[in-house]
Amino acid sequence: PFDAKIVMPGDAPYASPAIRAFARELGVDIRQVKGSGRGGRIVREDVTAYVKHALASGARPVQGAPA
Amino acid sequence: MSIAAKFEIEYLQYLDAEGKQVRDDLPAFAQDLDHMVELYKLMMSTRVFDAKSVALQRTGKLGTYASCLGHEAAHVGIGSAMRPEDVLAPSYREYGAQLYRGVQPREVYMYWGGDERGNDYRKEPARHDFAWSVPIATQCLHAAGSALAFKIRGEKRVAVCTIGDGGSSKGDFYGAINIAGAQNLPLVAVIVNNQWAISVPRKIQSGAPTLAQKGIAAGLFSIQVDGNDIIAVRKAMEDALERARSGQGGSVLELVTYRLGDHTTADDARRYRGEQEVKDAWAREPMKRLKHWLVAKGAWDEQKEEAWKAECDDWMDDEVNAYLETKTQPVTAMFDYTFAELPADLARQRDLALSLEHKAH
Amino acid sequence: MSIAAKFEIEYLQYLDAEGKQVRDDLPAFAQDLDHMVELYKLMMSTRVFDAKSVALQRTGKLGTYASCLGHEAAHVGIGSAMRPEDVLAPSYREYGAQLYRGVQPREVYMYWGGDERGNDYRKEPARHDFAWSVPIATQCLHAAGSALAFKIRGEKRVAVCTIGDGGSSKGDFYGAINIAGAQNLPLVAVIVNNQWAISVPRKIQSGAPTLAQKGIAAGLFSIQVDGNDIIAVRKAMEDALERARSGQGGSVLELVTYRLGDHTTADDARRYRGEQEVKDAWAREPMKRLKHWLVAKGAWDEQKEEAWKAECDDWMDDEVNAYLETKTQPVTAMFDYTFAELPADLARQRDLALSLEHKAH
Amino acid sequence: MAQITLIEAVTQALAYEMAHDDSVVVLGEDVGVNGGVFRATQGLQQKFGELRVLDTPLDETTIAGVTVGLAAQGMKPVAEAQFEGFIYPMMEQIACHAARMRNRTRGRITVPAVFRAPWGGGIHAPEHHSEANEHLFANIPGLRVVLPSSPARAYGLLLAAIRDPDPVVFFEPKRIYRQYKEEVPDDGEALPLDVCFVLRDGGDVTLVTWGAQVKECLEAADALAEEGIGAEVIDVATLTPLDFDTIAESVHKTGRCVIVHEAPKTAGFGAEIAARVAEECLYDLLAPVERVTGYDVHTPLYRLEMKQMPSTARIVEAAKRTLAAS
Amino acid sequence: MAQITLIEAVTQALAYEMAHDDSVVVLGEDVGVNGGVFRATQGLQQKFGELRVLDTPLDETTIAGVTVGLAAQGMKPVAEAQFEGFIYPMMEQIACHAARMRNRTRGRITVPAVFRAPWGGGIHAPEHHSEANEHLFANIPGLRVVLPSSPARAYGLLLAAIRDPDPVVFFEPKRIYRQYKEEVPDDGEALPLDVCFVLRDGGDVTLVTWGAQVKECLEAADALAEEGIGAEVIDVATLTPLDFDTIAESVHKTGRCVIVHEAPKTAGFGAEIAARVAEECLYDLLAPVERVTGYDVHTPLYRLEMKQMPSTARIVEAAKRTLAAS
Ligand SMILES: Cc1ncc(C[n+]2csc(CCOP(=O)(O)OP(=O)(O)O)c2C)c(N)n1
Ligand SMILES: Cc1ncc(C[n+]2csc(CCOP(=O)(O)OP(=O)(O)O)c2C)c(N)n1
Ligand SMILES: [Mg+2]
Ligand SMILES: [Mg+2]
Ligand SMILES: [Mg+2]
Repeated sequence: PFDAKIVMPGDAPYASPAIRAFARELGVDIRQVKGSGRGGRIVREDVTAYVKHALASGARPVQGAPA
Repeated sequence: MSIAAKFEIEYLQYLDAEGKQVRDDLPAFAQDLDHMVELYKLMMSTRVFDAKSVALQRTGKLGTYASCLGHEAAHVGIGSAMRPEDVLAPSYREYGAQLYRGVQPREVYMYWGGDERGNDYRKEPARHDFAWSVPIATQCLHAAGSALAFKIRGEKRVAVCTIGDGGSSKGDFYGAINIAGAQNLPLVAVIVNNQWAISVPRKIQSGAPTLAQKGIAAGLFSIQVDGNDIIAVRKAMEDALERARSGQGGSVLELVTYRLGDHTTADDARRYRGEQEVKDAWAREPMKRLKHWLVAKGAWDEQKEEAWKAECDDWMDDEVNAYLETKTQPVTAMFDYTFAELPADLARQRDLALSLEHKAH
Repeated sequence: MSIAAKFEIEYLQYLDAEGKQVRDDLPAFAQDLDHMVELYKLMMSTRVFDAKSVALQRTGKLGTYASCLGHEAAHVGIGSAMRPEDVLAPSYREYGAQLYRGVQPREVYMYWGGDERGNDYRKEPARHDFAWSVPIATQCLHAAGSALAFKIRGEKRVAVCTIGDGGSSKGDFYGAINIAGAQNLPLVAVIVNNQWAISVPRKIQSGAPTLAQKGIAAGLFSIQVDGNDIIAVRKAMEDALERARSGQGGSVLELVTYRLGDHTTADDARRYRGEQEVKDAWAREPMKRLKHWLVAKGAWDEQKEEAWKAECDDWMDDEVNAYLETKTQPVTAMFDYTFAELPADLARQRDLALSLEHKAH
Repeated sequence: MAQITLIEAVTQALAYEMAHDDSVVVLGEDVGVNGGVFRATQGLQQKFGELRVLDTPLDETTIAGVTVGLAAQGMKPVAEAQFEGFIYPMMEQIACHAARMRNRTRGRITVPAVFRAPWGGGIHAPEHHSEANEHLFANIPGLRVVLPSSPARAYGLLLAAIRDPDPVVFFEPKRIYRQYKEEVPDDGEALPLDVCFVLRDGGDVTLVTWGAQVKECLEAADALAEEGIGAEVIDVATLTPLDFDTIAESVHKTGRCVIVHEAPKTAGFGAEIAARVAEECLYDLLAPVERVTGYDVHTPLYRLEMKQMPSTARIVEAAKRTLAAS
Repeated sequence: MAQITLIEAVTQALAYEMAHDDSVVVLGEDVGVNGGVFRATQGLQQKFGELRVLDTPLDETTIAGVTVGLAAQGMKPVAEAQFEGFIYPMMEQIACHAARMRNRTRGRITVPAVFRAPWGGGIHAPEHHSEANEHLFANIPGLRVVLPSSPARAYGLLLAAIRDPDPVVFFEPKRIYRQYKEEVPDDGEALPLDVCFVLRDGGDVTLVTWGAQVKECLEAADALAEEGIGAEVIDVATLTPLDFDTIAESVHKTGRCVIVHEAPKTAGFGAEIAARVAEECLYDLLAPVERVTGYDVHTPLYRLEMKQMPSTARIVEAAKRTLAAS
């Protein structure tokens, strides 16, 4: 049976698939990441910065263990 | 007026529509009555085979089928004149020639029954002949290429292609006879003029009074033959094969016959041709005249006819059974003959197809 | 022996290699000496034009060019026999016919000079003729299709195609004459047999003793003509055009001539043919014989010859200048004739190309 | 107003345009008395005469070249290749002349011709009668490739193709020639040749297809809907010049793209659409593009024919894969 | 060991194989005394006789069909189309017979033939002498399409093509026929027909190309290196069956893919590679795939010919765009 959570239309974050995959690996909800690239695109550094910032602030960026 | 070149197209006939012999100079093979009976028998088995195919199609056991009704003299004449080492490149309805060369009815059924294994003729010499060729006239060039191979290797073999009146309009036919003329190839190109290309009649297929004269364009020996007279067909074929074999070059034969049936079982000829024309053609059909002639010579009678028909029926029943018992190929068969070795990508697709099969079962 | 069909191919010649008249029955046009002088003059301007083209190529001002040296009688004979309303579908070297119909030398230069505008003939009747056709023999079918359009619309016009000895081997040529025969189309198919197809000699192009006889395959009127004798060419063309125009069907003409030059400026014929053959061919070339004949009739002399040559030179100088002054098309030209209206995607590509141009400048 | 099949819509369009434009002529093998082997030209010769509905000799090269010649003389020829498998001998005339004449002559000569052919597999026909080879024409500049998938689109697009001033290769999915009927008013209204048709809206995944596979895609969309997945179905129909904008818009919305076609996968036209997605919609993509296509093998004879084609089940699975991926 | 050009490498491979295998024959227009219009078959007729090096009548359909016939009889014919622009009349024989005979007959008859043709633009030739139409053959199952870009690859791949038991379409980029020389030992060593060639390593962007454009890609890689960008250059060379693994590995490493080819963009073979990337390497991608190709127009006559082709500058720009994107 099919049970994937469907990402809603329009939710697609402005990031390349590789960056989204990278974020997924780190357990980052990429929708929380702010993009610094051209036109607000999320780049790798944004994801790592987000993780660093989250760890530093003691928050838990990780939603769950990476699959 | 200065004349650069002159040509004549001979018309060859031994037996008229009634089976009356119109020439005295019977060729040697025709003086051998046993042999003529053999030819008659094969013509009849071809006809029985053909009727069986149509019946199989009508009962949903065969796909579209192209009948050879009325072409028995032409086809058996071609097949019986060839030597085993020669090569035949047929189009799609020359069963009479093919059965002579070892194609089995079950193979014909498999082919029209949607199974490629029908093209994998098991018996020699058919096994080294070409398979049925659907793209019209393309097979003529395969024959020309084969003839070129024989010339290059110095083999005394001849390549024979058959082509319809319609097909003789296609560039491939012209290309084949042209290179045969230019390179003096052992090619015999046989136009089986059955008056129709599906619904297109002979007269709007070409403005030439004979189709034989197409050979003149290539500088080939060209002759028109009564294609319902097996003696004439066989004789013209023997001569052409002998010329080719002995290095005297290629020939174009026009065999004038008639397609008594529909183009294929998917066709309905009543849409485009009159009943009278077909009736008239039945009066000229090839079996009757040969039978009359053989009966007059005391070589054949009704009893033999009935006995042989029964034998044919039995044979075809066996063949039909063999066909019906053959299991459909596995899904992998569509991958396995694409290349000599399966490329990596294709192997993955094959696996996918196989997994879908397993799911389905 | 029963004969189904008989054929003869006539060979037509009025002037022999020396310009001696070999027949008394001069056609009407040839009795008009002023007209014959006109034809001679066009043959000469064609030759001057051709030499100029080769010179342009040799000095890097033209790309590859296909010379017509030696074909002047054939080409001018074709062009001058046609009516304005007829249509010409040439291959690539029939300048003599095209100049007669209004193609300008500058257009020829532009075409071989790498500019499509050379195909946009500005003057009638050339403007409704086909452009040069590089894919061998394909133009024969364009002529057949044009002839069919004329038949459908009931127009008394004729389509003329030219084709080489080599090209007459290609299926398209056969297809064109075949449908012309089958549908009684007003088509005149002219085989310009100059003995060579690049390096392939006539004798291995076809096993037929004449190329004219290819017309027999299609049931067309067929004739072989001395292609270096403009009277014969013009006469055969007039007759063929008249037959076609009056509904009597198509014709195949073989004009026997010789390619005195290389195949194109990219070719070196010394690689594959002997000097003696070319020398012999020069003895039969088309200008000399017509000149001798005109001089003998008192219609031409050396003074006129020199004067006309000078005029031709001037003409060609003007044409060359016009050509050299023409600016290369903008980069957008490669997009603008792809469709009647530029599709959106292509418009974006056009913008890209344009922006790259601006960057480069 | 009658309900008609796709093949009847073809006939209706031909008859309409022949009645309204004298320059339209039909030519091919068996198109006359016989009305074509599929009856696409049924009744036309009786109505418009032998001059305008011409049975040609059996040579596709001849048909194509004569078509170019007719068009160059201002006619609007509609030529038929009896099956898509017999279109190869037309390629030189289509690629080197029909598609190029305008460009070659700077617009002096044009070729407003249509080359029709029944297309694709699935009717249990013999060899060479069941191919999908539309991509052969898709890389030829100056040519339109059209492939309708319903009676109404067949009617409207064929009218447009005939009227278009440039050459059109018009493939007709023979598997659905008689699959169903719909009302197609014989009003002479053409459809545009430069837009894709969005046949069904959906927000989760975009199914891009054409020809007979439209049916399987719509079925797949139904099946997906039952599981709560919204599939948008786009019928490309006018393959080239391609209207990619409609596809891009959909992928922007759904983030997922499944391309479905009957032809073999490698270098099929689906590749072009996937490529455009990878170039222009990358940031929209939530999952890898999927192609559900014929395998890279020759169409088998009829016993295995349907196994070579994309099935509804394969499409559903692929769509679900795209959903599972993101 | 001599330094030879690409065209000389073709001749060398033909001569080697003809000397070692009696069944190899060469046929085409002007391949005999003249040695081919580009001299690819120079000297072969003198060496191997008129039977094995045959000047055919001028009909490409004839050449292709006779080639199928020869191959079916156990010969290994190498047929020449004089230019890629004249290959169209060969398509029916290649698609319907050469590529299918093995499948049709369940392996009873095979067609171990090579169809050679000079390919592509850039030599200031007339119309139809300067096309890039390799994609025409890329969707045909059972066929290999090969397109070498150096003397050594021309030699090794042509030997492999002749020896391969299946038909091969072998395109030779005529623009670089005589561009440079390199040492090519005449040792009869064939190259594999199922791998791409990585010509240059680089970690930032993958340039995928074939044919004459390999040169521009290598130049672009040089230019990029000067700016500190590492470009990996892959010469696909054996287009089909495609070795995508090599490309995938590179894109996995670089995350960026620029595909470069001379043919028009739409439905060119680049589309297939982009499609595979979108299907199989999506999560590697840091930037949209780029295609730098010929425009969707007919190759212009020679004045504008080079403007239609991908230039080094266009490639460099595209590569930089992929870097800027991520
Ligand atoms: C290239 C090609 N075009 C069209 C067809 C469809 N077709 C099959 S048989 C046929 C008519 C053939 O007529 P003819 O050559 O006279 O042979 P016959 O069937 O009468 O034996 C046609 C048009 C085909 N098989 N191949
Ligand atoms: C279809 C095609 N094949 C090959 C060529 C290359 N080619 C150009 S001219 C030529 C020889 C033509 O010879 P012929 O028909 O005798 O005409 P000629 O050049 O002698 O006037 C060849 C092979 C071509 N242009 N088109
Ligand atoms: Mg027939
Ligand atoms: Mg010539
Ligand atoms: Mg139109």
